Amino acid sequence: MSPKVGVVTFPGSLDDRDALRAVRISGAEPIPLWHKDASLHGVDAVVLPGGFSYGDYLRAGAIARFSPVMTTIVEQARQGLPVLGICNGFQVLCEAHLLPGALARNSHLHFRNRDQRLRIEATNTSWTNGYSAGQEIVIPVKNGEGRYVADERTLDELEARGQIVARYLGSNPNGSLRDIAGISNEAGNVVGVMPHPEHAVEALTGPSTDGLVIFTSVLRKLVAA
Amino acid sequence: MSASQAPGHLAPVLDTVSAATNSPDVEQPYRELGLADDEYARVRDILGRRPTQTELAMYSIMWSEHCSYKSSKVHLRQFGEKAPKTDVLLVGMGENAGVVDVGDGMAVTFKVESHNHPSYIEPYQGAATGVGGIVRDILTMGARPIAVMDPLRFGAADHPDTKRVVNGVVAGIGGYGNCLGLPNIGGEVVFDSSYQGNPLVNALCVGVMPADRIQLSAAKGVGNIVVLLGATTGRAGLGGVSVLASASFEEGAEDARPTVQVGDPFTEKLLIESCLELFEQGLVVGIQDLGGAGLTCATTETAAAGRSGMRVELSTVPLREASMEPHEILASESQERMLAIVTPENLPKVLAIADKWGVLATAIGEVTDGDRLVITWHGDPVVDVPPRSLADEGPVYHRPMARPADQDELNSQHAERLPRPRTGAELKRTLLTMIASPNLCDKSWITEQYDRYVLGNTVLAQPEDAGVIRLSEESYRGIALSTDGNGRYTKLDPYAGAQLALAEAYRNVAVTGARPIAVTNCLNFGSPEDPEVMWQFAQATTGLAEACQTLRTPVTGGNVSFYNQTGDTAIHPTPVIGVLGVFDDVRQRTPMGLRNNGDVLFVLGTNSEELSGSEWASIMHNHLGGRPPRVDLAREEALANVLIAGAQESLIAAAHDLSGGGLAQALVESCLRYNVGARVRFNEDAFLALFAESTARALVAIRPADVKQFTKMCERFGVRSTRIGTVDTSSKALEIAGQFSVSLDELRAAFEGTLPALFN
Amino acid sequence: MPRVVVDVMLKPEIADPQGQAIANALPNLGFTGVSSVRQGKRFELEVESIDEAQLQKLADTLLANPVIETYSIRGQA
Amino acid sequence: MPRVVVDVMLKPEIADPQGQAIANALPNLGFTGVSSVRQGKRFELEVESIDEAQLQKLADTLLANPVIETYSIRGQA
Ligand SMILES: Nc1ncnc2c1ncn2[C@@H]1O[C@H](COP(=O)(O)OP(=O)(O)O)[C@@H](O)[C@H]1O
Ligand SMILES: [Mg+2]
Repeated sequence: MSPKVGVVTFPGSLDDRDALRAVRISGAEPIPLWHKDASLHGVDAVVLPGGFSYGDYLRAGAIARFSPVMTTIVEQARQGLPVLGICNGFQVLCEAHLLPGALARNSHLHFRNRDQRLRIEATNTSWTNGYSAGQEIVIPVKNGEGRYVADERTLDELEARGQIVARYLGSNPNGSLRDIAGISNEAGNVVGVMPHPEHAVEALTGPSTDGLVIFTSVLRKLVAA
Repeated sequence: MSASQAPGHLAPVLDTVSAATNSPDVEQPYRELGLADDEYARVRDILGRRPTQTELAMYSIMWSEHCSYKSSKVHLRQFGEKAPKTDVLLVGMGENAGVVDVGDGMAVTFKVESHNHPSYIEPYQGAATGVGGIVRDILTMGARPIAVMDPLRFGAADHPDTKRVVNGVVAGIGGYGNCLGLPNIGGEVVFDSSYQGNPLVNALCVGVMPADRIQLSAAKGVGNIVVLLGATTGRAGLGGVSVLASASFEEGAEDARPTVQVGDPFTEKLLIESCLELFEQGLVVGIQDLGGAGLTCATTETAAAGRSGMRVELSTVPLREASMEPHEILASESQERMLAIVTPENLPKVLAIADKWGVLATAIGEVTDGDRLVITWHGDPVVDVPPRSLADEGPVYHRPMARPADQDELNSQHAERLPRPRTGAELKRTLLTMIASPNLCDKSWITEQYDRYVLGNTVLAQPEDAGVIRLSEESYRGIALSTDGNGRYTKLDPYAGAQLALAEAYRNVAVTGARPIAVTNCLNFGSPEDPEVMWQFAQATTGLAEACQTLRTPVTGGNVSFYNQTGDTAIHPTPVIGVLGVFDDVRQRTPMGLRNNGDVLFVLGTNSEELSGSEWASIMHNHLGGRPPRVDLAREEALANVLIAGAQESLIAAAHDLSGGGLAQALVESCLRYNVGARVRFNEDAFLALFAESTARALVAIRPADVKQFTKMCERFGVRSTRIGTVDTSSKALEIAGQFSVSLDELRAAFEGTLPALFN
Repeated sequence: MPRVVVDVMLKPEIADPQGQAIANALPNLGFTGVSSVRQGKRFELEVESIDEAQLQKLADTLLANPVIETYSIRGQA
Repeated sequence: MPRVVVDVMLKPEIADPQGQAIANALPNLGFTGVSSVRQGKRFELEVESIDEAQLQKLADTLLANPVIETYSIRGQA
């Protein structure tokens, strides 16, 4: 039986179907999860997808982090459940304090959607173990509040502990500090990325298939475990 | 204005049906509400008494130009009368949007609509709610909305007010569409001073559904329940009917009455998901979105379509402000609302699904026997009308028409007489100036503000010729969409201009390899009360209807926007035409960018000395005159056949249509797409080869091994192919033999710098 | 340096989806007793010297959109 | 019904591009004498009954993100 990867739908989630598709293409079994349901239905890993949960009206991710499903996810993430937050999902993870720092309004104040070059900085996480260290990839970025911010000490710690998972190459699309595109928690099971790997899993619809490795990485991790 | 200045003269208490019967002589402010004397007389005639205040408001809205199409109806009829017979049309004009059969049991619905005037007053919200409105139109048909497009027209790029409008409109379209999770797959951006005080913000939405699950608006089945879904109802967009405000408004509160709507895309997203679940479970008898004219329009149209009666208790409508009066509730244009007709047995399920998504749902009435729409306010009837008199039997005008007095003069000023660049250096300078002009430059400063990836089915989007969407992950069936419109061509010749817009959209779809099958349109014109505008309108609709007949692509729906003018001057007549095409297998799509070294470049079609109305004349000489390029629909069709067959047989490595800016523009765009150079040589006059805008042409790149087969295919379809050069992946330059060579870096700097410099 | 605060709120009759979304979420988050929320903007300006009229104009043209918003200006210690 | 106002501002060390954009635009529009602008949020709550502690928690967990923002709560007539 292939591992089950859950994808949470909050009100206003948009890339949930895309994340489910990416999970399926990677070879895992995709399981839709609903924000009001505290049960994770036995999934082996969870994806918090992109979108505008609750319209992003207060702050991106601010309201979603209070949903019943998040209470369970926070608990289990602390015990090692692999959790990936993409874009809005990353914002939810920061709001839920599973990851340090916060995502603020883009420095140029516009929503920006472009194909972005990234460098994978950490390959020891549950979600990036299939990349080679320093690998350059291209996946779409699309956000209005994607500027990663944290105080200097936190940033230094992230660097020192190898928790910076990916950085923007070329022009920084949102003014993120230290060009940070993604980070992990100390244990490496919780990862947040601003760009969208689920939009780069098929040659027909993506700028590359570089994003697929995120989803096969967790599969590898789960099968090995 | 007497009514608003002296509200006291209106009946101070609730103007019920019985009050109206008993006080036939009360003076009513129908003129302030936009009703003509004879229209008011007709209302009295229909009702056999004077209308109540609420009824008066309803007639004034439903018989307005916007809702009744009273000036355009006689012309729009041609789209039906001249419609080509095709078996793909499942729902034609008349419903909220047309529906076409695309095969594999799927149906597609699409439509373009305008939100021009609100977008000038408050660009962000005007544009945002424009997207919201067209998305609900598509949802109403039973479809899941799957993409949007945004044809835009702004005033002069360097005018001080343009930045405000551009920034607001683009942020509003992105803000709403991105938050709804709909990829933006294309559109247009045109700057012209004729749109200075009247930008055009058109929005297109496309949706897909199982072909056997089309929803219609008819309210049928006596005893069925009328359910209002979505946002609460507020005093938004009351517009004209605010003159009816009674004493409940304090002195001077007039200005405070908002005409501006604030969009709430989050609520719309939930509304979409809940409605789709209702459709999937077969819980809906009829459904209608609330757009212009709000509940007035939704109740009368559903009842009229169902040939039923309806009873609504207005006090059940959830309000934002408790003090709202019946006519305000009925006229409110609060966004993000839908009206569903459901059976009493299904009502609990419907309410439960709405609750699951956090959507407000309220039973506000029921379908009744007979043909009266009766609306009560705390039990008292304030409306008792035959719904069809509002929805279907509005006034119809044959407005006077006159060919513009200066039309001959305009047509005699041929651009072919203007001085042209003579040397290679002059040609190069012309090229660099043109690609940097606001109308021809790179639009990614705008399109990067839109999500193109969400839903994961976008195969092609900006800057490709058409947006292409995969409909099925099993069969790979797909669609392509393009919108086009050229106000300058249409100004020079409205009949030809509308046909040229259709031809360009058709060509853009065909270039990707899709087979064009259906058309939507948004007709943006000046005032219908101006006979010269009316002439333009009549010419354009006839031109479009006849071209659709020839190309066998029926018009499935659309929208008319009149009264677009800056001061007293009408905009250039601007029909925006959207064409839908289908792919049996979307993996066969042809992209626009040059990629492989040594591919052979051909121009398909025939060029001639056609410069009037061109980008060259406009940009280099600020000139508009003469006659637009010749329309040749037979050649367009032949060209499309080559492009479609070529895609299906995988013979075409890249293709890009030729339109504004001519071959020069197409070469630059095709080279810059993947930063690949080309070497080109002309046997004809280089200036005309580069900048003339003859139609029915495309640039294609063919692998050397396929050249023979490809040129044979062109001959078979009767399309002329002229070999003009080769792709050169190492040169990083565009070289025009004997004239000039320009590096891709220089081209890119010119092409990409303009919009950021203007609008950041 | 003196500080000026400009508060900008949507006009009461204009829908405020942001405030509404927060208000709707509160009960689920365990907060009761709040009957409505409206969300606006707060600007803090450090001014060297600016006269009342200029400030008014600034608020009216740049900080607030008078089509849908109202503002109020306050000096602050 | 009593009204409570919660003001939320970005911490001074967090860059505020919105405020910055306004500050940058000022000289071009003829406004001089403003040396800095910061943009934050203002929430107006109508409360039926809510105790101080609840309110504090509401501001601290929902209305503001203390990682990057500060807030202040005020009652209003
Ligand atoms: N407002 C817009 N929104 C989305 N896409 C746009 C917009 N304006 C232009 N585009 C896209 O930019 C590309 C170039 O536009 P244009 O030159 O007008 O194309 P064409 O000449 O082929 O009609 C197309 O892919 C078009 O869809
Ligand atoms: Mg094109």
